[in-house]
Amino acid sequence: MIRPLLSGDLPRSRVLALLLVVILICLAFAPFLFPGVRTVDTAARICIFIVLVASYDLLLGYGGIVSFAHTMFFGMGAYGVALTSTHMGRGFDALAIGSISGAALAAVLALLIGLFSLRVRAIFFAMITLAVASAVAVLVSQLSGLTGGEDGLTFKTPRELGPAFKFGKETFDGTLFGIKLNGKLLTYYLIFGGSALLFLALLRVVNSPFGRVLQAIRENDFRAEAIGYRVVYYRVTATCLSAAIAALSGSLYAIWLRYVGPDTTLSMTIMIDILLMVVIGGMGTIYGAVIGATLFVLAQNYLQNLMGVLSGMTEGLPLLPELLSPDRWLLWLGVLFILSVYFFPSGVVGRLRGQR
Amino acid sequence: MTTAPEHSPTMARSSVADRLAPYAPLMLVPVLAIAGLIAVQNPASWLTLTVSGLAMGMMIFLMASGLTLVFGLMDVINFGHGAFVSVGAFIGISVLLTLGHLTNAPSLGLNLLAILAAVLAAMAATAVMGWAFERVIVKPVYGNHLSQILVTMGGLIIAEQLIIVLWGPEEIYFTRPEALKGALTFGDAAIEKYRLVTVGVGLAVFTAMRFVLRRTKIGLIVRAGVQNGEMVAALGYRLRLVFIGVFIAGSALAGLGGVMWGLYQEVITAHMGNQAMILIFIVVIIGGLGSVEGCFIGALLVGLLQNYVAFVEPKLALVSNIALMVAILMWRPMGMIPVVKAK
Amino acid sequence: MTAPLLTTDDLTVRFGGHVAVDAVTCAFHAGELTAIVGPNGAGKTTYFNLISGQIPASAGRVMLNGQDISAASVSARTKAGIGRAFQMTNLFPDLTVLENVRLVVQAKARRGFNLWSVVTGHTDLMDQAEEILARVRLLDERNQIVSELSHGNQRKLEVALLIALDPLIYMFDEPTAGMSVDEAPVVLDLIADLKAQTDRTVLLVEHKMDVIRTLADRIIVLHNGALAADGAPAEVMASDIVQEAYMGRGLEGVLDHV
Amino acid sequence: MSDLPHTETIGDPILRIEGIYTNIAQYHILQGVDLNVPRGGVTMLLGRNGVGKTTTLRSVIGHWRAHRGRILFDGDDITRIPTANIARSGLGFVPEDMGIFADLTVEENMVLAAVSGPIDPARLDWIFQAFPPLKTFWTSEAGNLSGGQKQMLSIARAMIEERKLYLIDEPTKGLAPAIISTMARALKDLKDQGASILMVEQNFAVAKALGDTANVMDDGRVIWSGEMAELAGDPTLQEQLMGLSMEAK
Amino acid sequence: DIKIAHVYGKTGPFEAYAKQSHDGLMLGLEYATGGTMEVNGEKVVVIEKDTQLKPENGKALLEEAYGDDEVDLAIGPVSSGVALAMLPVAEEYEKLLIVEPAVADSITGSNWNRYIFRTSRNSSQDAVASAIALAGDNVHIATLAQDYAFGRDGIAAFREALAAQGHEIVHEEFAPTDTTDFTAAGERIFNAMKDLEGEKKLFIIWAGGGNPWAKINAMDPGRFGIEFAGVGNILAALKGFKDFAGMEGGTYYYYELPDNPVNDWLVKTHFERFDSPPDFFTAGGMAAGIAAVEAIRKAGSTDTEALITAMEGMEWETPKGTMQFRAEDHQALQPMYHFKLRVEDDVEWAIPELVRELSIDDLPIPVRN
Ligand SMILES: Nc1ncnc2c1ncn2[C@@H]1O[C@H](COP(=O)(O)OP(=O)(O)OP(=O)(O)O)[C@@H](O)[C@H]1O
Ligand SMILES: Nc1ncnc2c1ncn2[C@@H]1O[C@H](COP(=O)(O)OP(=O)(O)OP(=O)(O)O)[C@@H](O)[C@H]1O
Ligand SMILES: [Mg+2]
Ligand SMILES: [Mg+2]
Repeated sequence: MIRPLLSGDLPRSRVLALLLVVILICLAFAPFLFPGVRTVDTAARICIFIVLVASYDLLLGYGGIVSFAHTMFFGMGAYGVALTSTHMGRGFDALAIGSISGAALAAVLALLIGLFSLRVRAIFFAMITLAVASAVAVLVSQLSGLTGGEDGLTFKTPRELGPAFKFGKETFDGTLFGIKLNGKLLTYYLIFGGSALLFLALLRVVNSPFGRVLQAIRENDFRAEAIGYRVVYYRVTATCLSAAIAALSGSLYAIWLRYVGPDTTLSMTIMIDILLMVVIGGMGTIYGAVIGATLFVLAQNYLQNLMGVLSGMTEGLPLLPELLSPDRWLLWLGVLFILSVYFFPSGVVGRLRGQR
Repeated sequence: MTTAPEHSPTMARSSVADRLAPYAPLMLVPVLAIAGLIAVQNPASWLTLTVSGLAMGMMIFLMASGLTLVFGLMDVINFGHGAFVSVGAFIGISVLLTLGHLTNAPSLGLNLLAILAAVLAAMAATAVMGWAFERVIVKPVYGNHLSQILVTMGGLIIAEQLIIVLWGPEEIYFTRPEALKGALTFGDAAIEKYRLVTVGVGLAVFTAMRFVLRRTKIGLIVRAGVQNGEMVAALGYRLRLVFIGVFIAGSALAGLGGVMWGLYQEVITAHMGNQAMILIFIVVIIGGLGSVEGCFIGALLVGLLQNYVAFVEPKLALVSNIALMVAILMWRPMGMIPVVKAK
Repeated sequence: MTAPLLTTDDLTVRFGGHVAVDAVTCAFHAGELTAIVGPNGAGKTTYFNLISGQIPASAGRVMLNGQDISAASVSARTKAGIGRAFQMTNLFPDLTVLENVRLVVQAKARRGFNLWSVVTGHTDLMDQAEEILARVRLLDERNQIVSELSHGNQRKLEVALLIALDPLIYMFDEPTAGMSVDEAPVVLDLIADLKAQTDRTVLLVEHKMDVIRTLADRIIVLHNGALAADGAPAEVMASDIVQEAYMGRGLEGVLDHV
Repeated sequence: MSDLPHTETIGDPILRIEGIYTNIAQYHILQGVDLNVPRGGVTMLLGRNGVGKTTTLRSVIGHWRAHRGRILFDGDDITRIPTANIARSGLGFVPEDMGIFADLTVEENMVLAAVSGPIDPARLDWIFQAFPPLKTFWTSEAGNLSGGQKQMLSIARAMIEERKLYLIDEPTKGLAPAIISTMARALKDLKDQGASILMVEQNFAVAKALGDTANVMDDGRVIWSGEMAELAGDPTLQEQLMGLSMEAK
Repeated sequence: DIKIAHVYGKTGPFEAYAKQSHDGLMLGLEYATGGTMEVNGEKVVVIEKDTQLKPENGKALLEEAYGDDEVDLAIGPVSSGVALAMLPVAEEYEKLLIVEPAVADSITGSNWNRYIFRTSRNSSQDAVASAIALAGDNVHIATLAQDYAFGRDGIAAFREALAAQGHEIVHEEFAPTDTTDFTAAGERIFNAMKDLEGEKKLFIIWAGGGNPWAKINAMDPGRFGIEFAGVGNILAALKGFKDFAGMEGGTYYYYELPDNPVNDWLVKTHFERFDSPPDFFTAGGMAAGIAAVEAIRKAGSTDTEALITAMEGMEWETPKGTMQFRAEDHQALQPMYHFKLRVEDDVEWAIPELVRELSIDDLPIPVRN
């Protein structure tokens, strides 16, 4: 039963399997295991970023294509939902239309960029995507009338997804294991379910003949062409696919935040974060996305608290508290990046699967 | 001693176009300048824009020159480059601020002396930092672009944070040495004094780099080493040493660029270097990876175009660099003067 | 005589001023093995590149079964039936030996664009791949990573990929270079078998005289990019051009034994 | 046939490999290779595909490291010193994959090969005579050379400066007969200059013609060594050592 | 206990502002509670939360503050983008958010909801103050600002304020936010102004790096008789203005400008504790702190509705003198200062000298919600 679900691509490492199961359980029952707005918010973000990173890994890890436009597609999905929700008014139809049109647009744009630049060298594509992405970012900040510019858009999702909406009153008087059954809970499971589906879909794609061809192209596109695979078509398809999925994850993000803005969805920093998550988790394995995203998001959200504790303990010592003060959390994030390469040169998954 | 059979591959004369091709990029600068004159019309403004554009180009070149070596030749994607620029700026400016008596004196000589001191200090510091960076951060990830991005990002963040720890989070504002304030004016045209300095420095660095790379085997060793390090070693070269050396040089250049940039901005922040990175990458790419000449021309083009566009149609200034890059890559996907075949 | 399977008309390519292949007009018939000889740099590999489309021709046409394929992409030509093995071993280094072959079989079966089925489900492809590995005696190495193979074995895999592709036009570029005396025959026998298939034609670039003597039905000589001789092995080998430009007449030395 | 003059092997061998074991990743590739290269001689290293010939050469130059045993070059132990130093102590290396710097021009490749200073024009002419195409394509990208031309370049790079010992891995693969003989000449010239050569060769005729002494390997060991002539003269020995007799094909 | 959450961008580019803001807040609470840190006999506890300048974090953290930590009201953040993302949360949880020091007009404008109060100035207030400070007959004013919502709104407000006094802008220049080379902008402005008669002023609104003043000044605008004008700036920035003696404009705060006991205490205490003068955001933070305490006192409880009624129209003392929450949009109306820069060698920065204080009544700040 599990095998087909995972498209026959098993973790191939006991530790990895264990990690994945733990993460799965934590995410699946987050609202009950760690009640609290912040924790659930973190869990939701992890779900979304897993998909986003996985979709990028399809491009980078499997296709060997470096793109800097992934946040752009992410943003298209997010803004899609935001715009429909603001203009069509709150409602599931708005969400659906927003997501779908966002994904469609992303795919089309990816198609154009791909056909235009994927024939040429890899770095050319990378640069073009960089160009388009920053152009779009500029556009978004310019069209502030439509997009809210730098300030972004705040919008309302259907009432059923808001904290105000309570349910299950009669059956178990509105609470389950002491957790209020409200719209926020529903939203979380919408996010979780959506992410899970998208993730499994990606897992299937990379284990399909298509996925293997992508790998081959990454290894040696010249020879791939010579044995009869039209490299451009495969690359373009991969690009569109990952763009569409990125857009969908963007939609989920927007639904969760009920807010979109350039810094949240389009910024170069997020692009870099995605890269880092891919590398930390391990390229060329969709499971890497799970590990990478989880670690990274957790670090971003809780490293500071951890350091707060540490600096508290090192009170009095010279310099240390200064360096450990929560305001210096970035410093240690940097250190983590470097250590992660030292200890996991081929990503956590690569390491666990016993490659160099 | 016997010789091989005669060997005479058929040679046709190559077309004129083929033989002119190498010089095309050089022509772009004057061409752009003339196009600028046509667009700007008012000659005084044109002169101002052109000179300052060239100077801006020089500053960009100074910051990018280090990256052509590290990214272009050594094929190391160094997101940390910006950190060297920032550190250079902070060290340099701090030195400058301590040399108040030299900088406040309205004597060009003394001011330049002060700047020289600042530059040397900055370059020394960034050189050392570069050495450490190479040993600790870059060494394990040669040949692996993504890990490079990861670790150099880490390095960048750490460096920026340390700057904040040492100098505090505030932006540091200051004013340039006395003799370098203001501008020389010809009629309505004004040419800032400081920009003239940057032109001088830029040209000096450019010629120096060209000389070293042409006269020594270093450039060759590095390029060969990137393709096949084993073979380079088997020929008898200590590749490690060369790489460290080049990386240090690149870092020191970034430091130099940092000081010049800081002096231009008259305000320095820990993030200033990183904010310039996209521009720097663009210049290195359109120049053609690893080509000092290309990087130089590319920088000048960027500097000029920015000014012309911003003058003629400010809205377009937002995307002028990007557009330039796309245009050039469409013309020459390898960049203007490719030295290394980017993978 | 039957219509040729493959013809090249005035096929030419210039690199800058250098004419690497110079108006080569030649026809190749089914069931025939043509050896292509010539000094290093004569243009043999480039000629192959022009036929299989890796390099666009500066002039001339390539016709397959009477259709002009000069404009077609590499992959299109491959699908049309032009297959080649490379002189510089050119494989998927980080994949296993089996996966390398499987990819070719999959391409042949046109299943590449199948996004939704799990690869391991396509057992028939696996079986074909293994069968081919058995033929080139690489079955034991099937799970090794290609970059870990010895040079000779990589050469064998190179050949295996072409066999797996099973094209109309087989183009071998020095298939036995670097193969030891006990391995070479395996490959040579495979090539000999191909001759038997009457609807295929084989182009073979080789520098080893003995190989050519035993296999070739016909020899064409390229010299400085141009077609210098074409005919039955015996007479071509005897011709002056071959003796001087290729064997290097007047050089006493090791050749007579090669 | 070996009418080529045999230089007597004088004194102690220039290269002495004493029971080296080399692992690559988890595989045990070399399992006790013993091998001597006499001074001023051409020593052949023969054997089936995948028996460890290349690995042996790579262990000498230091690309792989032997974890047991010693390698003595001209008297000193080079088992653990850095590749660059090994090379500078007088080794020329022609790798199996030719190790061409594809992005560099032929000229740049040669310039790099001349480690100890500018190229000696006389020696360059001598090389051009053996490998004329190098002259023709002096300024073009090495990556664009033909297979054989690459091979020539690779050999030429090793020969551009005098070395005590040349390690050459399958130099004749892809070379046209005419070039093979000029190369053979060039190698003999080297020999006459007093250099020694350790050469892996699959082309038995070439081996026979050039080799003074021969070593045959089989899975990770040298299983036979002696005079080349002896091996060449004895089909049954070839049969048992290398699976197939030359004369058969 | 009374729990107050301070949600702001502690880390990231605005770290410096953030620190000021927090110090100010704590000083404000201390001052307003007479050092007891108690209101109505209840202890005041401040919980810090770092948005890292990310809007999504701002949202999540505010939710956490209201939902998990159950704070009574929240204060912050530094950046407008973050603030705008946070506004709806307040409405959702029906709890107060006192915005400080984010400046975007729309916070108390189009995106406002009744749970939002703002103690910091909005960008119109800057603009209007400057307009009043600069306007005059036979004064020609050109503007330079960043080409995005913030810049354009600022200039728009400035334009209106000028128009209100029957003057207009002779040339409006907008440059990309990340501009580093201002030669082109400078040239365009010079060309537009050089042939005009009378006083010529260049009014610059610029947030963040780039430092256009220095760069255009290097082009020697003096030759066309063009002088600089602009909104005030923080101390760090004023260090860069030592070449700008005589520059005029309207500013939000400089520790020597206001004259009232609160400010005296602030300056004194700040020198004691941090031996440096207080700055923009210290003053702002303090104003917010005092406002919170006063409101709770006045309402007698921390019940949101009670607080709102208490605060609407509330007047309270701050380092900038008396402020007043305007009932319509909960924007704190406050005095601004018309300054002129003076340079002294022994002072690291250029000193804004008081020309005149612009009282609340002098400043017609439009209501935009
Ligand atoms: N892409 C290219 N650019 C420039 N010159 C090229 C290119 N490809 C091949 N050449 C030149 O064309 C000539 C023919 O090369 P080719 O590889 O066809 O020779 P070949 O007959 O295969 O020789 P060999 O037997 O050594 O493989 C060579 O001189 C080579 O330098
Ligand atoms: N990088 C590697 N990783 C793992 N195994 C390797 C690697 N390189 C070679 N081997 C293995 O080591 C053995 C010896 O390889 P080597 O290249 O030395 O053989 P060889 O004698 O040179 O063969 P050939 O005549 O084909 O070149 C082979 O079985 C090969 O599979
Ligand atoms: Mg060839
Ligand atoms: Mg070998």
